[in-house]
Amino acid sequence: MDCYLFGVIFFALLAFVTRRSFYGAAVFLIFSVLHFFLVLDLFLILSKSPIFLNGWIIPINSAVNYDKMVILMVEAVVVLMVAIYNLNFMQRVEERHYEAKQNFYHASIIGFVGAMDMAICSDNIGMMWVFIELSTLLSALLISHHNSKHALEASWKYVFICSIGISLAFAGIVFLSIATNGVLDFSKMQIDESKLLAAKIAIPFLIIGFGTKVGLAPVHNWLPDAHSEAPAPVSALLSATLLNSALAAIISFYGVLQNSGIEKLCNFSSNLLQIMGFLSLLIAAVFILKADNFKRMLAYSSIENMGIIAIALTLDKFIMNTHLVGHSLIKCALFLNAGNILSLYGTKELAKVRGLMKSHPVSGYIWLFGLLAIMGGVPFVLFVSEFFMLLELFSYSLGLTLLFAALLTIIMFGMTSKMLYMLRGEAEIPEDYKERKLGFFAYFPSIFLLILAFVLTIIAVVILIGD
Amino acid sequence: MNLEILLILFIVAIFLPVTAGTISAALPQKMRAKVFGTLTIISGFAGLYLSINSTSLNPLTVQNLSFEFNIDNRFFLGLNSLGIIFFAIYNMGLAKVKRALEQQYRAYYAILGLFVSTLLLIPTLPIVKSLSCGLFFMLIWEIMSLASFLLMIFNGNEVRLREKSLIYFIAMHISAIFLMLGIFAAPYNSLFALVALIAGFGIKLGFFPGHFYMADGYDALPGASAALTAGVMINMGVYGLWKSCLTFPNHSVIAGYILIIVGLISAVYGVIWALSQRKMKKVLASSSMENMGIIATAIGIYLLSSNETIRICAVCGCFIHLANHSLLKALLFYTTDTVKNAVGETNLNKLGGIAHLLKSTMRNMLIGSLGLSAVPTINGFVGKFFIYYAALQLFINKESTLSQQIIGMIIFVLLGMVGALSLFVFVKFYAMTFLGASRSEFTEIDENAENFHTVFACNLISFLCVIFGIFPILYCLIFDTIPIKKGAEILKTATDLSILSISTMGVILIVLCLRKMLLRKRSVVNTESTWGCGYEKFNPKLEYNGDSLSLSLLWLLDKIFIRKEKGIDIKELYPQSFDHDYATKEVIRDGILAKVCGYLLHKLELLQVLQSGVMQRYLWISVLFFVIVLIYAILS
Amino acid sequence: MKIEILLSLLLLLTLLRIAISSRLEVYLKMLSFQGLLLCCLSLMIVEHGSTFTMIVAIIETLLLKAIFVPYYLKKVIIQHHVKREAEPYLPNLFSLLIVIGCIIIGMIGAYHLQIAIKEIKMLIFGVGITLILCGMFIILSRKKLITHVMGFCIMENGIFLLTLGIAHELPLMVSLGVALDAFIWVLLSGILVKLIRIEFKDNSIEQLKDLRY
Amino acid sequence: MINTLCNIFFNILLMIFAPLLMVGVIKKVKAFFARRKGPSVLQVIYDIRRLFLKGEIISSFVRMNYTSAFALGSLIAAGLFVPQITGEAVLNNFSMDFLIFVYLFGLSRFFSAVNALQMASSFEGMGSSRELVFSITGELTLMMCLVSLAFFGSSCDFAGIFGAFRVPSIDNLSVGVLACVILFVIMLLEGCRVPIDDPTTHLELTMIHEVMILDNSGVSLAYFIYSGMLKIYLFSSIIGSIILSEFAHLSCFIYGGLFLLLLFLISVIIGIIESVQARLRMVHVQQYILFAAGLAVILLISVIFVRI
Repeated sequence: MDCYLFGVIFFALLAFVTRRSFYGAAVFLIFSVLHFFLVLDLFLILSKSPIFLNGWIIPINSAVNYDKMVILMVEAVVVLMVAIYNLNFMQRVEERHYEAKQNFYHASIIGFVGAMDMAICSDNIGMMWVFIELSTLLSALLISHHNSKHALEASWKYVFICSIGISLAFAGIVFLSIATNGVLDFSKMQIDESKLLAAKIAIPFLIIGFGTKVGLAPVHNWLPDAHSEAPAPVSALLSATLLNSALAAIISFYGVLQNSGIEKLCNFSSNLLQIMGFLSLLIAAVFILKADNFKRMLAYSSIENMGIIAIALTLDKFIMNTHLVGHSLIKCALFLNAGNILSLYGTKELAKVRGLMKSHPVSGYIWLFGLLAIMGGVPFVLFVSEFFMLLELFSYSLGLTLLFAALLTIIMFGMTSKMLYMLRGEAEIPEDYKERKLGFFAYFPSIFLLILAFVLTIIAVVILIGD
Repeated sequence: MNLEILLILFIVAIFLPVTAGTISAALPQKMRAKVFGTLTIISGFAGLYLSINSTSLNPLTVQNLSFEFNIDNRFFLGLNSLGIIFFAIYNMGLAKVKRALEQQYRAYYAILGLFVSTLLLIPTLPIVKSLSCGLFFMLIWEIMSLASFLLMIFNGNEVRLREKSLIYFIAMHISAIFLMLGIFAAPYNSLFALVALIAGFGIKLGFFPGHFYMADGYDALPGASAALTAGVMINMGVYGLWKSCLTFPNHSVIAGYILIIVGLISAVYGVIWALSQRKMKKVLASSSMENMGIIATAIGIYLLSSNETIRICAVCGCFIHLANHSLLKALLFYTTDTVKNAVGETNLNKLGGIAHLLKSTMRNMLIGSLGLSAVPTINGFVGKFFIYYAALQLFINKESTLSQQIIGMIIFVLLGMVGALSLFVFVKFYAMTFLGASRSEFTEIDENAENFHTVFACNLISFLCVIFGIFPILYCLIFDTIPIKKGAEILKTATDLSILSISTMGVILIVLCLRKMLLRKRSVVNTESTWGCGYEKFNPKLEYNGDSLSLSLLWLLDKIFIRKEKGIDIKELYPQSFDHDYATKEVIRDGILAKVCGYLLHKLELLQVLQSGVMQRYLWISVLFFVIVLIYAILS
Repeated sequence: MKIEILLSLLLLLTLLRIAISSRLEVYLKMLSFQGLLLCCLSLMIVEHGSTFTMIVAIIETLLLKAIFVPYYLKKVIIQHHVKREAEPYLPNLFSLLIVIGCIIIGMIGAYHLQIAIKEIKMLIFGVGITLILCGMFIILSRKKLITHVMGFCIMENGIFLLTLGIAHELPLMVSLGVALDAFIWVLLSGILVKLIRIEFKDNSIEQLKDLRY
Repeated sequence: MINTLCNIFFNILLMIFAPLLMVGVIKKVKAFFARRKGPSVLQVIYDIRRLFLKGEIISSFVRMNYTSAFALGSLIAAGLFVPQITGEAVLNNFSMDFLIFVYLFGLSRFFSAVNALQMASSFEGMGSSRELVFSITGELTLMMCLVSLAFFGSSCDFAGIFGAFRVPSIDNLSVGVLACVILFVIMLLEGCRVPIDDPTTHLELTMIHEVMILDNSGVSLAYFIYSGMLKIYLFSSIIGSIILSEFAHLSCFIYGGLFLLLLFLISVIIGIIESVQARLRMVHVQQYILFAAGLAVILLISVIFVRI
């Protein structure tokens, strides 16, 4: 079990070798099943012996605290669902003429998942940086899978903005190593008072550097392009797991700052996170109203939810975790369903997709309940986290609560109006898409994820009412 | 009744509708209405039974979640279950109606089941007892408003439905935010909590600034579910208002004044708004805004005054008027739905002359209109009578302060005017739908819109209304749950009212027999048409329609109800065709809200320049932000 | 000590040379020369470390930055037979002034940092910061995509210099990872530029503009 | 027991014949002013009797031919609550009976409007629209007047109100005069007499009450005409009870005689107003009623400050 890295490389090469897309998808499915059981096993026996290369990537048990384990679990579930969806996705008509590139696609998707796992689990911030950079590069390949005009432009912007952001983060790591005189492992890191200036400079570098990967406001511009142009399974993976892995870096760094206890550092970092959080809420509110492509609308809602998670990080850990889990599950379901709608209607244009409820009721229902869930609708887990979010914000300051509630209402207004536009009216499907039908596997992942989100609400409510 | 049976009944009442909904969603179309109907009736009767004698179950606590069963909870539970029983009966009849078939899809029943079970659960939930109770209440409350929103989306043929359901959804969201703020602020600052709760429940009840969504919302709800919302869901708003006012006694005077002022404004505005409406359901929605305003004034009087008799009259008036209103409003919504199913038209300007088609619906709608225009013999008058009595006592008795006297007088006078206005509204409502010549040809008229179930439900409700009108004493016996002990005042006024109704009925009967007797020998000739006075042939266009009836009043209130005229400026000398139409602009939604939201969205538009597509500009912005933060980090 | 100063000054010179020229070959030559200088510098500073770290440093700087990356980019340039950087946003004179400004800012920042934190080597840190600033400036001011790639490589060199500047250098695996990522990054962007070249028939930033709302 | 019996007998007897006689007197006074002989006082009774004995012609659109009975029945029921000739109402010590009185008027207005609207003719529609609009401000004024009287008498029924006027004093006089003027204006509005609407004209555009009963004939026409007159009688009985409350302690015969004299006087005043003044334009009617509302506000303020 300790050569997980070699396992990933083996599977990637295996996928690379396969000729037909079905085999590639099958390899990816096997990999995801193994990955799911590995993480499950890890989750059950948290204090197991070190997993990775005898100590270079510091033993798993000490690094993985409660937050990272949650992110890892969510990622495992999402990857499994995406793998199942991928089986069906590869068989679709429009995927035929990308058959040649499928081995690159499957190899890099496996590499991408492996890189993210290692980024989350590694305790050393340097190694975490390396694996995040690796995951960026691999996902750039995935985004440009369809090498249409827009896909290339999106992947170019994605690669460029993220790499610049992450290289700034590396400069931050350099300053951090000055501040903690050389110790770069989260568990053993101690910021000493004498080098306070270095730590203070490291904060903007690191938070804004990794913030670009998380998609927080001023540095979010790559996210809408990348998520809307990538093929459906990739955009689901991107928004559900990649953002979380970058967030793991910020969470652990923020944890180090908090328990270092230096009052100036904590305030500065929490203020910065809150500013970026509220900015991303504002940006999401502005652009959801304007989005005329339903995948971009989902991308902006990812920015919004990442903003909420950033604010929750400064307030209370429990809210952040519930929101993180809820967002990843529901967003993955929505992006997979967006893929379905795209292959049923042939266009991403919001204006051309009408009468979803009449023509394809199953994807219509998933779309309806998914969007209600992502907006914090009742029977889903985001309502609970938003309830407590408002509670914490209210005890923090009334002004912020009202601002938060107002921005959420605007976003809700934008999304419901677009959702209703798509669900109702007469369906005008183009000729060659007329008799399109999608198999069971296309819908099963989204339904399973929404049910999981619903079950989580019941568990969360029972726990909350119990204590 | 020992505890276990009551507990089982409670669980049955809550979970039976949901299971009924899911089962009937699975069944084929014909069976759905019947199965759903029978099961909901059972749960309705279980709720009714619970509301009558479940005092022993009172502090039911599961972990730290508590259900209350004291007097007012049981009253609301009884009212809700009654409304649900009528809905179930009526809905059973819809299976046979052609126009209502396209609403019988699977999801409709699943959502209805959820909606009914929340309606039975909410009356037993405390709101601000503890945080977990607050969370559970908010969860169930949101499910209820979400269910009513979902019912709206699937309604097929409604035009402009998207806009209506969107506004409804946003209004429900804003009220949920107010409620959440109220629940959070309860332990710290009780005045802020009380005001937030009043605002939250106010939007649900349609108090003045929060009423903008109501007319469109109820108009978009399909068929009988509009009756369920207006008849039952609005009571939950009153329940919330009542509970939150009780939990903060030390601010009751301020709350009293707020409720009275807001109640009066929304009563007057609601009834005038009802006059300017054209669709039947919109008229009913704005009239329920008016009645909720009156109930708010009653609660306000109860909170304001310290004198015992005034408090008893006010609270009895409030609860009796609430019961009457939910019965009458449900009756009118069901009859409107029958008219819609029979003729397919609910625009008052296109209806008329269908009395011969729907005989029993006409009779029921007459009783409903009489009731809602608060006329003595039917039960609408009883609740208002008690509220008038409380207001007058507040104005007259010696020890109430000057401000209380003035408030009492203003309430009495304004309620009088509102009474006259609501009479105007319901004369117009009733006459325009049934009487006169039909203003537009109705293509295919569905005979069995008035089948056994629908007519039975309407007859049952109108029978109840007349009985409660003639014997108001029944309220005290059946609804043993009137929250305050029955004072001597109530018994005397109740007997007076029954004498009044009996004497009026008697006199009218005598005059009727006199007419019958006189016309016995004489011939009653039924000629071709009304006396034309100069027109050679009768033409339905000549007839007065709803708008022209209320136009003379709306001219007076030109500033509030701005009218948008269309099709006036004719350019050519001999215009081929010319259609003139006008719509009244609603002062809040089209006026203030439209301006504010327009300004806000315009300001947001300016931010859209950020996403210019050029990568260099993105990098510039992020570098700029990074440098600013860096400088701040170094300097501070 | 003097050699370190000499090498870092040479690095600054390469920057000035890049600012003036508008031909791509000059960019490549300067890039490979910077790689060479970095290799000498790292050898100078890291001499007391274990031999294994020495080998990694040499591989990283000499092999990758000095030889392979410029060679790869030359192949890309020849394929697209684009010789000259078209009209940049800023005339060369202004870009020269801005690069000088970056140098001044870098040095002042390094000086202040050195006062606050004793162990960092002031000069190398300053040159590192300047390299980062100039790399960013080149990306922001040039139109051709390939020049963007080269601008990013200059930023990578700057960051590498920062790691040299601090007293306790990073663990081996991290520096190996950094080198690997920089290399893969260049490869990937080369492939992307080729694909964009096929799709858009022109590789300036103008076409990449229609992903707005 | 005998007292209540004769009370009921006299009240009902008066309710049946007094309105007819009053209108007869009004017609006589108008004829006198126009220097013509005019119809006999009993002519109105003969007209009503003639209508009772005729058959009815009903338009084909009519579905509810019982509306006239409901309209008249509710008015008679309202009459049961008003203290008339014997100083006591048929159903006395009824709490809030003036509110019931007002709302029973509402019930009769409901049915007369419904009766007009079912004829499907533009004239009836016009009349009912005007009737309903004017009734709003009319009811507002009536409510204000009754509330101030209730506050003045600090009780919630007619008996209590008129009890306060027993002891003659300056306050009683001023409040009483103001109340009677307001009630007189409301009577003219409800009964549709001259300043508001001219019963004799046949120009549909200007009529309010008469145009609503344009298509009725026979017994229902008689009922509606009679209900118009009954309204005048009921309001004048209230005015009479206010004025004559000082003489309530006298024996009932003298009180009854004074009451009849007062009825005669009121009908003479109405007749004088009808012959002296022409009908107001339709727009001015609204202002006329609001003038009465202004008076009611003055009454309200004076009553409150008199009591403090």
